[in-house]
Order: sequence, then C-alpha cells, then structure tokens
Amino acid sequence: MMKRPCGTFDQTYAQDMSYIRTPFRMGLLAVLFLLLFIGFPLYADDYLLGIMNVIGITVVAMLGLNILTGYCGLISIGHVAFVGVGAYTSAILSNHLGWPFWATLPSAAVVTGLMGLLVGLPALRIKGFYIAISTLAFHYIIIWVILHGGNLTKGVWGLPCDSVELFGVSLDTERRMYYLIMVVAVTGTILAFNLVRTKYGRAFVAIRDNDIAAEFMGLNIFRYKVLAFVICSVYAGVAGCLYAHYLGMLTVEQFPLIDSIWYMGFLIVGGVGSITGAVFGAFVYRLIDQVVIFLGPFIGQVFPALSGSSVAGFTQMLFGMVIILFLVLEPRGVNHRWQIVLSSFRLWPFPY
Amino acid sequence: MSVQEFVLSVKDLSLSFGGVLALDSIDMDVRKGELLALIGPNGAGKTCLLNCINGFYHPDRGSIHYRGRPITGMPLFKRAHLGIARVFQGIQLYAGLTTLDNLMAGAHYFIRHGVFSALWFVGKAKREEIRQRRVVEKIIDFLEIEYARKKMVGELPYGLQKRIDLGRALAMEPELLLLDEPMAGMNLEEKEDMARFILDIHEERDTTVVLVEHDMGVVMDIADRIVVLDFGKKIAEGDPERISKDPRVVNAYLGGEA
Amino acid sequence: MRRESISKERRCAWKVAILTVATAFLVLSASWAAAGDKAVVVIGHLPHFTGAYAATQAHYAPAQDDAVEWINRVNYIPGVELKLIWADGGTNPAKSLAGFKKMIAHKPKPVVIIGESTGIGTSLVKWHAKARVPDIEGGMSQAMIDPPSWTFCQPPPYASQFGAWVDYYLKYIWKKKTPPKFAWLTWDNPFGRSPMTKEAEAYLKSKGIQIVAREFIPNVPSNTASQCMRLRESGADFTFGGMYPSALSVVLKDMKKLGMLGSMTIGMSYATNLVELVNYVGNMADGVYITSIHPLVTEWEQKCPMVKEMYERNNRKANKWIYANCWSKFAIAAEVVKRAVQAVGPENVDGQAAYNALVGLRNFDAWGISPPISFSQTRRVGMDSVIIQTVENGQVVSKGFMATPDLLPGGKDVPR
Amino acid sequence: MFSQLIVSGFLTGSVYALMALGIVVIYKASSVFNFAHGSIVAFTAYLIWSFVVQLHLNPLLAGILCLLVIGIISFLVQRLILYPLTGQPVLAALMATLALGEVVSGFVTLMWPGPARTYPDFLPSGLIRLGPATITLGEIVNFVVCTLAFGAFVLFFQKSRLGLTMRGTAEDHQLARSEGVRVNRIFILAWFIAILMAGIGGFLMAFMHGVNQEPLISLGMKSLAVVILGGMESISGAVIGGLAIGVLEALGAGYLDPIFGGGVEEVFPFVILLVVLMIRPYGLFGYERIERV
Repeated sequence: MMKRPCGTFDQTYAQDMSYIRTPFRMGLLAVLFLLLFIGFPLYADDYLLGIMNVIGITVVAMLGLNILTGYCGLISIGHVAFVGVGAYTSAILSNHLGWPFWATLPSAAVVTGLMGLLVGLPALRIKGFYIAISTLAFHYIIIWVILHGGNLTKGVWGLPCDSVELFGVSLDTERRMYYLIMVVAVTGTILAFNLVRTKYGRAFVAIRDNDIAAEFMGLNIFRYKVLAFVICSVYAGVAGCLYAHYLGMLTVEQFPLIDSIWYMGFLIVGGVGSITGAVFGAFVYRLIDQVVIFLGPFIGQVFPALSGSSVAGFTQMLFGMVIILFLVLEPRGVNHRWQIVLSSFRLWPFPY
Repeated sequence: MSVQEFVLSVKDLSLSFGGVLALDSIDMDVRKGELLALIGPNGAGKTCLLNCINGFYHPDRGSIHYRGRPITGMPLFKRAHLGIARVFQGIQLYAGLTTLDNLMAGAHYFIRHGVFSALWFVGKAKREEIRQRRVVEKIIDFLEIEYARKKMVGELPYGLQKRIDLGRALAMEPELLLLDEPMAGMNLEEKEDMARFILDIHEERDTTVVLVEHDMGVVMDIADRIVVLDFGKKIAEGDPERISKDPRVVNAYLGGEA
Repeated sequence: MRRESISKERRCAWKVAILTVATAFLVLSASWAAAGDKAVVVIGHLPHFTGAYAATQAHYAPAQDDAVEWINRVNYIPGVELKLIWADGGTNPAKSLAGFKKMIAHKPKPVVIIGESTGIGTSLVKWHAKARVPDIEGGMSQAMIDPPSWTFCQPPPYASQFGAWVDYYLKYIWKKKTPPKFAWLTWDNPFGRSPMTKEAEAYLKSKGIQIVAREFIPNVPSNTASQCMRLRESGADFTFGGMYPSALSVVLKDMKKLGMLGSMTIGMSYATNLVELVNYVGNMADGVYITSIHPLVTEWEQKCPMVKEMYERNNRKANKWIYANCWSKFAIAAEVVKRAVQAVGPENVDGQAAYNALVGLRNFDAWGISPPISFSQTRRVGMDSVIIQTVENGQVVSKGFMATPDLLPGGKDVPR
Repeated sequence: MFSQLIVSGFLTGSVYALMALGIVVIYKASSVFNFAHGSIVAFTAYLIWSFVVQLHLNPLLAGILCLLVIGIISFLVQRLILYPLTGQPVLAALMATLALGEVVSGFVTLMWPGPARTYPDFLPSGLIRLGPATITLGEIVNFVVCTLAFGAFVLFFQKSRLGLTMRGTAEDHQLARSEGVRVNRIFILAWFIAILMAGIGGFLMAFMHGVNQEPLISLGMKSLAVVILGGMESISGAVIGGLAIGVLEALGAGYLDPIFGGGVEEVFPFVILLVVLMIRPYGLFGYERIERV
C-alpha cells in the first residue's frame, strides 16, 4: 500500500491513479532524471558509464522477463535466446541490408515479438514449470538455428554490427551510447509501469495468482499468456538490438543458457512482480559481476599463495553465497526491503 | 412456458469422474429475476452443477441453454462475457492485487482499450480506466468496503475476503449470479450482512441468483424457489414451504430410507 | 514485531559496518603494497578460470605470475617494472566485457591485453580498437583479423593449420597413388567449425582430394556411435577438426568399440592437448596428429631454461605444456613492451606505442616456445608454420615444422 | 546401424535416468526443483576421485567417507538454505538451488583446479557382440550399476518403513507433521538420496569424460530435460525419460545429422520434448491433477 504524507487528498480518480502525487515526489523524480541524464554523465568516466550502459540494457531485458514471470507467473529460462533473436535481427538488417538504427530497433522488436508469439502458443496446454522447460527447448532451438544460419547469421564466424547512427551522429562512445540506452531504459520502465496499472497488468496478476478464477471472470487466459510472452519478447528484442549495436560484434557464445537462468535469479533477488524490483535486479546482477571481477585479482594480491584459478573459484563461490544470503535474509527481494525503507522514511519520526 | 422466461435451462445433464457419476440427468430451469437456492448434502453435486453451468467442467451428456442460446460447448471465459458470474466456495481472490484492483479485474470485460494505449496511459486507456473506476467505486460503496480499498486482499480477514469475492462478481455486471456457499464459515453477523447484500443485489439490480447454501434458515428466508440434489440426482424442486415438508428431502438430510 | 525488526536492522547495520571497515583495511593494505622506483607499465590478461575453458586455462594462473616475475627479475625491459592485472572472463562474453572494461579503467591504462578465447576475442575486437589497446589473442577467427584492427592473433588461421595438415599427410603418410578421401570430424561449435572455410575446401579440391563426410560432435558428447559409423561407411582416409581432449576421447573410445581405430588418420588443430589425451585414453591416442603451435615439453625445457627454472623454483604443479603456452603470450607482450619502451621511452608507453611495436614484430619465436611470429600493417596472424606432433606408443613425439599455406579469404595459396 | 544406435543410446540413457532420479526425489519430497544437480554431479565425481585416487583409500572406507560427506552436505543444504526459505515463494527456493550450484562449482574449481582427472581403468575392456551391435564391457557394467541402484531405490521406497514415510510426507506435509514425522529430516534424507544418485551417475559418467567439471555439469543438467519428459513426480517417468532421451539423441545424430548439417543431437530431444508436452502437458507419467474450485 502506498502511504502518503497527511494533507494529500485525491479529488479525482485520475489523481488517485497517478503515480506521482505530491510535489515532493515530483521533485524527487526530477532530481533523479537530472542525475541520470546530466549529473552522472558529467562526472562519470567511461568505466562507470560502461557499467551503466550494460545495466541499462539489462534493465530493458529484465523488465520484459518481469512482465512474463513476475506478473503473469510464467517462468522463462530462455530469455537470453530472445535477446539473441533481437540482437541478430538488428545485426542482420544493419549488416546485410544496411538499415539504419531507427528501422532496426522496431524490426527487432517485431521479429522477437513474433518469436514470442510462437513460444507462447504451447501455453495453451502446457502449464506451470513445464512451460519453463518449453522455453528451455526453444533456447536450444534458437541457438541451433543461429549457429547453423549460414551466411545470414555468419554462424560460427561472428556477425559484426555497426554502431548506432542517429541524426548524423555516430553513437560510438560509451558516453553517446549512454544517452540512447538510458532513454530507452527509462521509456521502457515508464511503459511497464503504465502497462501494469491498466487492465493488462491486472489480468496478468490475476492469471498468476489464480488462473482458474481469472477464467471464471471472463479472462481469455490463453490470449493473455501469449500476450505476456509477446510483450516479454518485445522487451528482449529491444534489449538485444541495443546490445548488438553497443557490442559491435555478435557471436553465438554471447547468449549462453546460464545467463537466462541468472536473469531469472536476479529478478527474484530484485523482487519479482514489481517494476522497481526488476530494475533493482538488473543493478544487483551487473554490480555483483563487477564486485567479483574486482575481488578476484584483489584477493590474489592479498593472499599471493592462492593461484588465479583458485581465486576465480573462490569468487564464484562468493557470488553464489551472496545470492543465497540475499534470498535467506530477504526472500521477497531487494524491492521489498526498499519499500520498508521508503515507508519508514515517510512515517518518520513515528514508528507506526 | 416459453423459453424466453428462462434465463438458464439445464437439460438431462450428466457428468462423471472416472466411474463416479457426479451428476445424473439433471433438469433445471432458472427463471428470470428469481433467487433459486440449490441445496443438498455434501457431495450431492451442487458445485459440480455450478461448474458445468460456468463451463469449468464439460458435461458428458445433456445441454445448457442460456437465454435460449445453447452454451454447452462454449468456453468458460465466453460465458462470463454473457453475464454469468460466480462467487466461489473458498477464497479464490487474486491475492497479489488490492481490493480495488480485484474488482477492476472483475470488470475486465468492460474496460476496452488496446495494449498501445495502455502502454502510454493516455487517451482511451485513461478514459476507460477512470470510467470503470467510477462503476467499481459504486460497488465498493454498496458493499461497505471502502476502508479496504487499497489493501492487498491476502492480508484481509476471511469475512471481508468473501465480500470482496462477491464484489468482484458484481463488477462483472452479471445477469446470472452463481453463489457457491457465500456464507460458509461466517459468524451470524457476517451472515446477516451477506444475506442482506444478496437480497439487495437480487432486488435492486434485478439480478437472477442461484445460491448454494447449507444454512437452511437463510435459504428458507431468502429463496424464491429451491432445488434439492442428492447423489447427483435432482430429488425435489419447489417453493421453500413445499420443500421443507418434502419427505425425500428430509430423508436425504437426516439419512435413512429414501 | 516492530521491535524485532528494529533489532534486526541494528544487527544488519553492525554487519555492514564491520564489512566496510574490513574492506577499507584490505584496500589500504593492498595499495601500500604496490611501490617501486621503476616506471610501471601495466599489461592485462583475460583468462577464463571458471566456465567451460577452466580445466585448460587454470594452468595459466601460475604461468602469468611466474612470467611477469621473471621478466621483472632479469630486467628484461630495462627501467620498467611490468605490472600484471587480470580478470576472470568466466568463458562468458558479458563477464569478459565487464572484466575488459575494468582493466581498461585501471590507472595507468594497460598497454597490451592478452586474450584467451576465440569467441570472446571476437566479441571484443571493436572494444580494443576503441580503447586503442592491442589484444594479443591466443585464438583466431575471421572477424578478428579482417579488416586489420587492434587484435593480433598468435596462431595461424585454423584453415591454414588444416592446409599444413593436408600437405603433411600427402607428403609423409599417404603412400598410395590414388588420392586419399577426406572427412571433417569436428566439434559442433564455433571453435570446431572454424577450419571449415570455402578456401580450405577449395584447397583440398585443388589437391584432388574428395570430402566424403562431415561429422559433428556435440560439445559434451555422450555417445558418438552414429558419427563414427558414418565415418566408417564413408571410407575416409584422414580427418581434421578441432576438439578438446575430453570430447575426442569419447570419439576414440567409440571408434575402438566399433573396431575402426587406426582405419583413418585423425588430425586435429592445436587445441587438442595430446598429453592430456594420452592421460585419458592411453594407447588409443596413438596416431592422432595435431598441428601444434608449441614445441614439446622436452624441447622447450632445453631451449628456454628460465621457464623450467621458474616452474621448479615456485614449485608449480601445472601441466607444463599449457604453462609454457601461457608464457609464449607473455613473451610476445614483454618483447612488444620492450620495443615500445625503446621507441618512446618508459614514461610514454601506451597502447599506440605497443601497437606500433607489434606491427613491426618480425620472426620473434617467443623465446623458443613457438614457431616464429611476424606481424605487419596488413597482417594480423602471427605464425606461418606449425609443429606437427603425434602420439607413438603412448608418447607424444614431434615431427618437425610444417609451413602453413595462406588460406585466408584472398590469401596467396587459395586456388583460383 | 539402427540396432547399434538403439543399444548405445539405451545404455547412455540408463545413466541419465539414474541422475534424473535425484531431481525427482527432491521434487517429490519438497517441491523444490534442484538446479544445482549438474554441479553436484561434478562435485561428487571429484570427491570420489580424491578419496580413491589421490588418497589411495580402500574402496570401502572411501564409500563410507563419501556417504558421510554427502550426509553433511544434505544436512547443511536443508538446514542453512532451504529451511529458512520454507513458506517463501517457490521461486526463491529455485533460485537458491541455482546459487548453490554456483557455490558447489566454485568449490570444485577452488579445490581441484586444472585439467580433468581420470580414474584408473579397472573395468575390463572387452567387447561384446550383441547381434549386429557392439558394446563394451564398461557399458554393461554401467548398465548393471544403474539397474542395481534403481532397484535399491525402488525397494527402499516400496518396502522400507522410512521409504513409506517419505512417500507419505511427499503427499502432504501437514498431515505427516501431525503424525509426528520430522518433515525436515525427511527433506534431508531426500537430499541425501538425490546426491547419492548424482554421485553414482557422476562416477559412471566420469569414466567417459574424465573427472572434468564442465562436461559433468552439462550432462547433469541434461537430467532436467529427462525429468520434464518423464513427468516431474514420477520415478518410472524419470527412468523412461532418461532412456528415451538417450535413444533419441543417438537416433537424432544418426538419421537427422546428415540432413540438417550436424548438431541435431543436442536439439532433437528438446523438439521431441515440446511435442510430448503438447500432447501430454504433465509429461509422460506426471499426474494430471483434477482442478476444483
């Protein structure tokens, strides 16, 4: 439940439905945007910008997965394959046909969306965890197709993809790409927020919480499940398109199964079933990656007796343990903890 | 009697699970605007019958007509679109949504906007959501659950959850409301409230109601007509007074020779 | 309830505080540790200590430390203290990219980064060019070298290794008058398929050899009977491909089961570590040839005693073959830095200087741990010869150098 | 060719089936889908190698030590990770097993870095001709061990008191608890059996690939597909699923590889899996629950 400072009343339903109600929140949001688009890039170096870029792409992909898994309750462990479809679509279009970015982005979204439609179709019959495994099957099939795509995907050779060119400016530096990725990520987040507060979001949650009752209430479950798959894939496609243009080179190895599983995992760590949770998940995912990469050589330095590979094994263990700790201490995700912090902040100085 | 007067007519309905005959050639009509109570001992097939009407179970034999239209093979969700609403025996709410959203989810069919407008939340989506919100707020007022409006339903007490379940069914703007033991597990006060709501819905909104209930007192008080099931068979039908005197009904409830 | 959560928060706060203090302490102590009066030049290493390549690349861990230690001890680069930074790529492009960025962000910036995986090297081509830091890569793929960029590949192209194998086979093994029949037998992944280019097959055709089968082994094979049986039916005389020893061992066992061991000569590119293969399957490995880019352990132990000395001095247990393999890349890096220092002085060495030095590298044999390496403005492939090695009676033996034909697209040896 | 493929596929499939049993046991007992299975398979193979080859323990002592270690691990896993997650969303437990897999595989990298180890070849290396097909004695031994393990497994669940209690617990935790069953102990036991199965599977697979982390992990993960094909709650499903996947792989490689240009072996079982799920959404032998409202 949203708690509000006293003295804020809703006079219309439109006001009640909106997210930003108080001038304070408006101000907070403004500050956030200023930080994101002006403050941060002003002071950050390429390294930090690079981390944020990867986080931004992950946020987009994670938002899609969150709508499918968090809201609609369908587990997907083939998400990275969809990102791959988006990436390869845009790379093929820009490499073979020379399409510009503003054309490859929607095409990647559409193609991946259609793919999602195809993957969603078994949802007519398959339920529960079995649907997760059907996405796993699609993962293998998609990767197989990419690998054997001949000249189209340059299967084993790696498909180059030019950097984005928008309005005559080539976005080939971290800083320029940063703005594009952040615009897409923020837009994606806003759209997701909007989607989940309308009938679609409610229908997804209804199906997740009680699919039988939802059907009694006149929901065409199959349609909404497929829709969830499509929306999820469109997000993945957009993320893949950004990824392709950002990375500049695609190989099939960039879309390993384990990454899909980690996407799922960090969605849970972030807080499944809430948009902010997905954003948190993306942040935690990429930041833990960084911490582990930082820690590896560092531990090697402090304990010279350990060889590099033992250190790597140790950091891998650490990675797993951090996640286990997260889960055991806060199984409802970072987002839940964040909400508690927020509400105690709002109610300060009163404990209730 | 012409077909038009029946909201629902069930003919020769049979359903079996494995070898067990759950429903055995049931014939039942529901007249427009009446409050029909469906009673019978546990396991008599009442919920099964409702499930068949809703389309959750598909009968082995027989037909169901809704306002003269055959709906026997129609999928579950489409029947809901026709105006058949259901209140469940246990708690079947969407635990992850607020009371308000549960009701809005009930009104799903009436909110008509596309994904794209929903994504941007402008124009049609916004208009439709606000319009439906008004309707839902009226239901919230009617059921006196304003204070729970923005609470997650999973956290609310049982009695309230049942009321929200009823509210969600009302949000579907039903023409035929199927209530499956709406008062089970309630205390006397809550039962009275619930009975009052059912009567109000029935009378003010002119909704046809089929009520499954074990509390004979309530049934006798509010029902226009009663159908009695036992072991999947219809054993009696008639107004409350006649049913209360019917020896087969008494037998079925008290046991003994039929 | 409230009280509980407060006390829980307090406990949490304590933990955070302790962790912060501990981390700060470690960071400080580590920064004190780094000191010296020479100019510090940083080189990066991106090995894969976890993930699919972990088993092989774990041996790089001691080698990277020992190589840098030796280079600094003998003052190989006068006036310069070489500092190694590394990140575990985890055999995962996303993780490798993060590690790469971490290294690029290091102050001072590394002048050379050594990469250890074809797929990931390919992913990072543009990033190296953008960061203007050359990449000395242990693998090789088309996209890395065409167009010439900041990525320099040590081994010859897989297609050229294949060419050398065909030449060797025709010259020394095949005795009959009629041309032999050839079959691909390789891993079904980018690495395994990389020798299978148009040019390679055209080269084969120009020698009058027919391709009778193309058999692919999954990444983790459990049963390769069908592939082997088709090979037998095709009547192939020799094969080529790329596979790790663990996968090839499954194939060899199945071949033995089907009684076809020795009926064809199996050739593999350099990644099939014969010592390890013998360890897996013993005598079954007899007659497997590889196009190696490193001399045998006994050979380099004589040629470059410092590698052996460091190995024994630090009491290493790693596989000597792979250990030396890693040294060879550090040899190139050290040589490049040395030349760059000579050109622009120890204070001004950067990626550009290293690039210039790399481009000017001619016939450098990595202190004797590999065939000679040359790069130029247009050439990004280091070697033009390989060492043919094979197993005889469970012992790995060397058969000498073999020149690799240039089978890159548009190469001079591609038949037209 | 056909018969050879069937026989080889069948023999490989028997090991898949054995490993899949491990996942089924845990799922049946505690509704947790164990994603750490692959890593555990690898870990146990390394453990056995350490005891037998590195420390030269006699097999009996090594076996006892292994059982002890497995017992400790199952206790720790249940007590430290899964018990605190009781009553939390199922996804959290799923994720926890995944993280556990990461910890285990990190531990293996830490403890046993470097190349694959090998077991000494104590299996006889003879060949047996079975009609047109040839099989090695090693494969026969594999198959026999799998069959014995499976037999012991079934006997345990059908006949022993503890096994019956486990089955009961799997059906209804509340009921079992009210009858005085220590449900938590049952879960520990389930993990113990699962890791034991993983261990035997890993041991057998290690003869093929060496004691090598990555191949063993991916072979272990194959049992996910096996379990889904068979139905998550079904023991016989796991067995049939394992054999089916083994045979399908062999047939896919045998007959479809030439058509599609290779690599079908890894995809084909999944295509079949999709088809099977479309026809039987609960797997071949899974229970379809009657839904009620």
